[in-house]
Amino acid sequence: MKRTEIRIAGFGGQGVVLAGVLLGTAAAVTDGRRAVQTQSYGAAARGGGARSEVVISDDPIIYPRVTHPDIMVAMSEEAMQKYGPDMRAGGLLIIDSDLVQGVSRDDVRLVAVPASNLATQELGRTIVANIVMLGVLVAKTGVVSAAGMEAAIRENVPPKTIDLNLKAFRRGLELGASAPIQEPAGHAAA
Amino acid sequence: MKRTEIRIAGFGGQGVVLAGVLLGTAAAVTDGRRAVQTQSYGAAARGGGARSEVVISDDPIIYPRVTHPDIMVAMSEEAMQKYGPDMRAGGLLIIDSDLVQGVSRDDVRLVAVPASNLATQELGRTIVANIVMLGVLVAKTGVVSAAGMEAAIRENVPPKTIDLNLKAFRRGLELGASAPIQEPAGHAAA
Amino acid sequence: MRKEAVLTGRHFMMGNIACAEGALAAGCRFAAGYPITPATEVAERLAERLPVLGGTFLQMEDEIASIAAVIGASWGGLKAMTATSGPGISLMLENIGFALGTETPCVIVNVMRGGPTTGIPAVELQGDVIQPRRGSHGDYQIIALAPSSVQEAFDYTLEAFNLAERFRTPVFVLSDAFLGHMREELIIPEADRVPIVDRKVFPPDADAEELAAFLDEDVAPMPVFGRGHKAHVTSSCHDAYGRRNVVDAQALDVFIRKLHGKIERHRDEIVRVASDAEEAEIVLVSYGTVFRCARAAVEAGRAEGLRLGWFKLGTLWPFPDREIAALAARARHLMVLENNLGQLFHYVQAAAASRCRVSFLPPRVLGELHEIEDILKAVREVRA
Amino acid sequence: MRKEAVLTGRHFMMGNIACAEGALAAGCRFAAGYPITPATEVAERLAERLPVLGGTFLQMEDEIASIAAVIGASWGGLKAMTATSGPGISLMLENIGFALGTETPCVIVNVMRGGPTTGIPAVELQGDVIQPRRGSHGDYQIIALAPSSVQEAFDYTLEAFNLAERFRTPVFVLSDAFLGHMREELIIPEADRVPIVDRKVFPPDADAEELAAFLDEDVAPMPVFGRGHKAHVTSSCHDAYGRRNVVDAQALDVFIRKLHGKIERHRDEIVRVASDAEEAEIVLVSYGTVFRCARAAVEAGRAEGLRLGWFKLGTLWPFPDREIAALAARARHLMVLENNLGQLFHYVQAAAASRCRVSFLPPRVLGELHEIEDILKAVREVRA
Amino acid sequence: MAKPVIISINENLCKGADGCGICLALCPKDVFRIAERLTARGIRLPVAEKITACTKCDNCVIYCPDMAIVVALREVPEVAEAAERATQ
Amino acid sequence: MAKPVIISINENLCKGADGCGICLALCPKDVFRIAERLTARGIRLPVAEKITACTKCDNCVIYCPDMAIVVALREVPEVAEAAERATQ
Amino acid sequence: MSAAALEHPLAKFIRPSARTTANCPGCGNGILAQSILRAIEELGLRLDDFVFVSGIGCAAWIPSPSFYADVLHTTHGRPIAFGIGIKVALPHKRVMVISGDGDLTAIGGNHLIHAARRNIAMTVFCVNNGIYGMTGGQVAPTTPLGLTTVTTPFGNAENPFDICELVKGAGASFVARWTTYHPRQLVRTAKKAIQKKGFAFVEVLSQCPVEFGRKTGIGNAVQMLEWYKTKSVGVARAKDMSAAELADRIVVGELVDIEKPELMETLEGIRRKAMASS
Amino acid sequence: MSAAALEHPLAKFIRPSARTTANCPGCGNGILAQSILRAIEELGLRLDDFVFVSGIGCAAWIPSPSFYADVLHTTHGRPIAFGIGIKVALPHKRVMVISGDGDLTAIGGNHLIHAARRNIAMTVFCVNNGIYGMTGGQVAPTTPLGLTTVTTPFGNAENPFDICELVKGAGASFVARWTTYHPRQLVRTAKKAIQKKGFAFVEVLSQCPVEFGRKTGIGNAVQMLEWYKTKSVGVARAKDMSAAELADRIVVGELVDIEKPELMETLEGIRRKAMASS
Ligand SMILES: Cc1ncc(C[n+]2csc(CCOP(=O)(O)OP(=O)(O)O)c2C)c(N)n1
Ligand SMILES: Cc1ncc(C[n+]2csc(CCOP(=O)(O)OP(=O)(O)O)c2C)c(N)n1
Ligand code: SF4
Ligand code: SF4
Ligand code: SF4
Ligand code: SF4
Ligand code: SF4
Ligand code: SF4
Ligand SMILES: [Mg+2]
Ligand SMILES: [Mg+2]
Repeated sequence: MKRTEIRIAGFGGQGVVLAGVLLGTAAAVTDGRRAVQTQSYGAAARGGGARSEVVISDDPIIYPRVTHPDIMVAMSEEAMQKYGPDMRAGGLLIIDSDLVQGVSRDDVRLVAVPASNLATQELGRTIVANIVMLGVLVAKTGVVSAAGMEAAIRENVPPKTIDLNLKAFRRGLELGASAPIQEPAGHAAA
Repeated sequence: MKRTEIRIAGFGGQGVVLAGVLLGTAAAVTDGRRAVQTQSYGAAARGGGARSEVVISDDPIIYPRVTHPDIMVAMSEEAMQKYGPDMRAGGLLIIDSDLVQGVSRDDVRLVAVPASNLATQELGRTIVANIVMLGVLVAKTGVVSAAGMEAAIRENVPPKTIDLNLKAFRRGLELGASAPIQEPAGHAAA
Repeated sequence: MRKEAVLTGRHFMMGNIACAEGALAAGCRFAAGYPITPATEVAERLAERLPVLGGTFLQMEDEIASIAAVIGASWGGLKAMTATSGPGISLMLENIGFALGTETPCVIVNVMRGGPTTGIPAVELQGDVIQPRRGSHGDYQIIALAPSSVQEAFDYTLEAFNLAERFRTPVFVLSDAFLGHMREELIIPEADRVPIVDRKVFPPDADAEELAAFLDEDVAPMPVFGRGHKAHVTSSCHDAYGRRNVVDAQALDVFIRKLHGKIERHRDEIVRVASDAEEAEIVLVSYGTVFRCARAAVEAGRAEGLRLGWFKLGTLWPFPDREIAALAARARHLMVLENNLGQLFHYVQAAAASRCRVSFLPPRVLGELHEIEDILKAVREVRA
Repeated sequence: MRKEAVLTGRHFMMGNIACAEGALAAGCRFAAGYPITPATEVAERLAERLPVLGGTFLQMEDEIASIAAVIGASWGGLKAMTATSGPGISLMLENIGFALGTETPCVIVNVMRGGPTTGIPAVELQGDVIQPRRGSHGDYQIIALAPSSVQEAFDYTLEAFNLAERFRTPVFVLSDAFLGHMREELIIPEADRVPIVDRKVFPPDADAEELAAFLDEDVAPMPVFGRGHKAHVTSSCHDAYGRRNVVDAQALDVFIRKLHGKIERHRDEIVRVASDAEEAEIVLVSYGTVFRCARAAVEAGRAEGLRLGWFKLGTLWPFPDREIAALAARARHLMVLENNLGQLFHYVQAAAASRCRVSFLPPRVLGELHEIEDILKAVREVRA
Repeated sequence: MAKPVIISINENLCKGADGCGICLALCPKDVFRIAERLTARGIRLPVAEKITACTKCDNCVIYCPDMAIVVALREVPEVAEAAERATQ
Repeated sequence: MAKPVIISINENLCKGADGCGICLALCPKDVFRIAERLTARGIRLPVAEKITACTKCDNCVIYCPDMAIVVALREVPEVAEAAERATQ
Repeated sequence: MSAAALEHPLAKFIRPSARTTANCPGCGNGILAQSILRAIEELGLRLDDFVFVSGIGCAAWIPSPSFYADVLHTTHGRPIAFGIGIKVALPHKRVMVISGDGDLTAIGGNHLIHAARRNIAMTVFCVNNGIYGMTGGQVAPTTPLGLTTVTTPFGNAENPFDICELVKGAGASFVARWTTYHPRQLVRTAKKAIQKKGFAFVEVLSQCPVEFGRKTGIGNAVQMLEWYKTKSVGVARAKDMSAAELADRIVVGELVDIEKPELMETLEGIRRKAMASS
Repeated sequence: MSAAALEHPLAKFIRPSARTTANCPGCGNGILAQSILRAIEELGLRLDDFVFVSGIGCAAWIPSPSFYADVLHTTHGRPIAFGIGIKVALPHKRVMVISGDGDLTAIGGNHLIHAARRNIAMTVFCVNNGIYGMTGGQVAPTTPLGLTTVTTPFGNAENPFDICELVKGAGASFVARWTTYHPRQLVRTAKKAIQKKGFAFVEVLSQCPVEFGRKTGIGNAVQMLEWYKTKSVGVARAKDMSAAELADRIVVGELVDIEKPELMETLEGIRRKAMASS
């Protein structure tokens, strides 16, 4: 597969960095491909914005930065506004519909899922909304394998929370399988 | 007058640095000429060797180091041995005959005066032997004026010791006036 | 957490963690440091891993004490390191000079951040690349490596220990905030395939009064403490036996020249560069994370028919001057890319001398990677 | 001891004392320091003279505290300085970066000694000439002057204060052990003929929330403390109002470029060089005490018919690159003389680029002045 | 003794009763409760509910780490006026 | 009580009784005096004169900052032998 | 009912461009900030009478940039050294240093003890949160023996400082300790400290719920305040308690208040003497 | 009569190439050097059981290069920090730091207090000559208030440290003070300090006749020893004296000797715990 650029953005504390790490780990370790993950956070604990970026490819990744994401996961209104414009036209935008209202781009493919509410209500922990979003992402793109992601989760989350996270991921997969994609204005569904 | 290089060398504690400073001050401040004074001491307070060097000239002094002294004042055997070889052939060597026995050069003009004993016995303070030597030097070379040297002494020694030092200097002048110069082997007296 | 020193296998790891793992694989068993963004993860990893390996991590009262403890531990026979960022390096410089002057093997990792002064801790800058060479007072030569990937963060840190041990000298690893916090795949080899160099030490019964322990351009054996060698190790100017001489310029001359010569004479063993510039007209010279931009730009430029090449400095010090000179003799133009306003640029220029033209390109925004399009634009201008 | 600030008249004075007197004549009223050979006489003189002038000398607990107190006093409105030698500078570098980043006028005298590390305190070396420019972490530009005589020790220290005040920046005076302890005649002008520059300060009622106080390439007025300006002065990356921004690379870019630009844009005002090289084929490039050897060699060489010239760098930073380039365009060969193993040499080479050949000559014994005969020998070889 | 007061909580300054909650805990009269609604910044503010129980002990003011709370006596004219404005 | 001793002063180590003189001052029996002769290094050594008064209290040994003094009992054979050698 | 419009009585002391703090929710630093401003207000002083100096760390951000006054935000560990230069240049201004335990006692320990020795007129507030907050929860010289932090994952091997004992041993003329549970006492002590002619040092134990409370299990902001309340014992009462009884208690109150020569005065004496000398 | 041939009983401890010291005549440093070596001899230890570490200054030249053992002569002020690394690497060797008051309490003050806090097993001898000897007589943090030195030509404006109080305040487990007038007591205390499991600090007032005695007018080496004798008062007796009575006296003796967790042991505990962890 060619180079895929992914950006996950939201508030500090939502685990967007972890989400990026899991994606990269799945790609690089289990799936045996190449991945680079980078991040940027203001004063994270203090509620600033947070952003995590992943490049996945079959070839060695030379340029490590994400500039025009093919895939973006938006988990806050601010993130949507700030990073929306960078997306590649025709890319896939996945939003947490509980947190993001305005979608500024009409030239991207859009998936909207109520991840936060689902996490809070079904899983009992708002904090795993990020993992739900990963499930949706994997279901919709196959950019990493589901097995790779599960292995990555097992490796990277605190032992006591593995089950919860796996549950969230699988719930996300289901949600992703069924969620509709809103195609860009003027494009036919592929 | 052309560039004259002077080296004064002995033990730490004999005041060789002060002697150099006085020469330089006399030349540069009172006589209105150019002078550079440099020094080198090991662990002075700890009895190592000490060395003070002065260049005097009517023109700006570019190269500041003394390499082949025209005039050398030797106040210890060690200094004589160590620095004797550097002297310019035909230069003037003034030794404290109480402290220096062997004179290794026979191609220089030699003045030997018993400055330490004179200082100790006549002036009551061995420490002013350096000033006695300066008197001899001035008498024999006129490289600075006697008036310039007296002014320099007044400026630079502790107020309480001015008289003693002036006395030592004048005694040195007398001694210098009368002390014979031993001309280099094979040279006629100039 | 696995408990082996060498975590053989495939990982997706942060640059800072890879750096710590490279050190452990090299045999590092002592680290001392003081927290600072963006380097702290190196220390945190070492704090977690060293005690398991029977080693020690100490958080000291400041960076000065950190490098001092590292040097002490090295004389005690341990492979030792510290990791910090610019402000910490600035404070360590006096003692880094000590390590140089006493020929103490140790590794110093600088995860470079945005400055001068406190600046911006989490933003990368290649602001400290001459600092290892000229930051401490006096005249000396040093070794510094600049990794450009997580794999290199591991490899170069390992290599830094090997060079430190081989040449009895402090060695810098110059990472940056971007690489330090970037995750990428990393392959750690089997423990027995990790190349390890250990310092040459005094023979068991040797007495430092009789066997020379310093100032050998071919590296004197080290009279490690605690083994009865009665070593005298001083920061004062000294001779081959460690005897102090603070009087003669002649002794200083030997002191400086021998330390210098120890690195210079072996520069071919130390210097590592890489390049793909055979047919190139214009060569992009870079190092560290910026190299990735340069290389990406070369690929993009070639795709549009530009005769571009790249040259990567793996070793920043000793400066690869001969390699640059050879490159300059072949190329028409060297374009130096750095995430600063031009630091190694002057050294490239000096090495290229009259052989070819040399220009400089900073990123559009200092603290960010160069954009490929900016590089290509500059290249096109140079060609025009 | 006379009690005026300006000791008008003719003196036979040590370089270190002249340096202190230059500072006092410039209006320095605060100094903080920590004893170190061969710089201590500067502090001792200031300790003796400042209280008489209503000023203060503080011996601090170390060099770090010394430069900190100097910067604090400068923000308190006083002209302030410190004097030390290499080991002290190495310790001060972090706070020197602070002075740069906060645009604090102050003067730092380095009486260079023999190193690396403790080395030989009383022997001169030009070992620390790149250190001001690259010793502190991050990317920045600085001003450094190198006196070559006792008169220049006075003049350049005075000038250093004027430049510091003019550009709100730390300024280095790079003296050395030889010059520091050398006595020579010095002429101090009448007090009213001493050129004095004072910093531009905030208008009396200005509020730092409303008037920009930083990052102006034409030098912002300084909101000196204690006058109700409510200044916020931070070592963190900040904007023109001193507002902290530790998130955006964009802010870092401005921070670095403006500080840099403040010096670069005015480099013609700052850079001072001297030369006598009109008809010269080979030009000896040097600075500080070594210049005296170079000039003496030129005179001796001309006497024997060599077409020699000299070029003196009074300012080491910002580096006189344009002046060197112009020189290189005229001469056939530049020979760089330094009392080290080649530091500014690379910058001369870089500036000369392809214009002419550049070579380097250290003294026969590092730590001693070049011998004239050695220089002439090297010249003859170059000609051959 | 309870006093007629106005309790003003600056929504821009308060860091949220979920993360902080000091005013809730240190009010001897349990005047505050936590809001249900999340603000745009993703936090939940304290709400001065049992305002009539307030004795103006100033604990909430003094302990609030973000200087977000002001408690003022209603009888002070400026306060009444401000309260008026605020409820418009 | 006085004891038959040998007092050895190492001329290479002693820094001179004019500058130091600690042994002179701290000997409770006033055993030492200062030499008149200047050495080649320009100093004057202490001389153990009233050696028979020595009680071997070891003050001079312990206080000598240059470890230049050794006081040994004559009856110890090695000491006697060394003394023999030294006076040859 | 709540109204949003009332201006905080101390708001005038806050820099207009920096009304919100960068602190985490529930951070104790804000309690200290308010107490200091309240003390200044109650003394009838203006912020223009002060120069505030801080180092690097969360605590160092108390005055920087919030306090609407001259503020110097220095390098890590050095605020006191900078402050000395300021005080000498502006002897009639009050120099106040506010910084963290890491800043003032780890990297900056030397400047702290030397300023105490010199007895320079300066007020120092040291925020002791037992941790390095800003860099993410590393061990500090104040972290209790055995505690797990990110750089002591198997427990802290080092004994902590009793900072007040240290500063006292160094010669300070005024030394006190309170916690953020004690803002009223803190205001009282701050007023004394500000007026002290000499080096006045106030240690303030302050909750860092994010990097200390959460990780040590002591809990959130409220639980940490509760903990301070339980553990504190007044200096008068502590005098009658055994070392064992005091083992994990926090002795609060004014611990030292003595008179000795102050640096600004002795320096002035030097100047007078110098000017009078021949 | 005098004989030149007797070998000093401690000469075996002196490096053959460094038999003569670089000290000035009558310098107290030699008295301390001999006392330390004597203590080691009396304890039946070998110099190979030690690593000696020193900073920069005259006092730092006590072990460097004279002691015929592993010696690290470090940078100014840092010997303790270097020593910590050595001790960790060689836990079964004894690390002894010998350095000056300027080195250990001025520029090196921070390392001193932190080592005391950590209670690392290490013996530190601090030579207090009240001055910077090596650089030519500048004021030190130990120089009495009012004294004239080359950097305080109108008198010292600063209060000096009571070094032992400082180190005690920092948490040291063994603290003592003697003068060079007390070599026998010094040997006794040195033996205890060497054997202490913890941070053991010994301050030794030592005459610098050249830069202190001569310039202060206290006099030459002999006069300074005399002065130490007169001014000293034992710690037991000092307990019954008033502050005023003690004003210019030197309290000598062993001031602190307590037990507390030692760093090498706690670190070993950490390693055991880490290895046992999953
Ligand atoms: C020289 C240097 N070293 C390290 C750092 C990184 N650093 C920033 S804040 C800090 C610690 C702050 O701890 P403390 O003073 O206790 O403040 P807190 O954040 O806990 O309030 C450190 C180590 C730095 N900025 N400069
Ligand atoms: C960083 C640094 N600053 C200053 C010096 C200069 N210096 C050498 S020894 C010394 C003071 C020594 O004083 P102290 O430790 O009391 O030793 P003493 O000579 O009095 O025994 C100083 C300041 C130095 N070598 N390094
Ligand atoms: S003033 Fe007191 S009683 Fe009133 S709300 Fe605040 S804390 Fe409660
Ligand atoms: S104490 Fe202040 S910041 Fe905390 S919840 Fe209450 S109002 Fe908000
Ligand atoms: S041993 Fe005692 S009595 Fe004998 S010479 Fe020495 S000091 Fe005097
Ligand atoms: S005490 Fe020692 S050094 Fe001093 S005079 Fe006596 S023998 Fe010489
Ligand atoms: S990290 Fe801790 S000290 Fe820093 S702001 Fe957050 S709670 Fe406060
Ligand atoms: S200067 Fe003082 S401390 Fe140094 S060796 Fe001489 S007498 Fe001893
Ligand atoms: Mg803290
Ligand atoms: Mg001392």
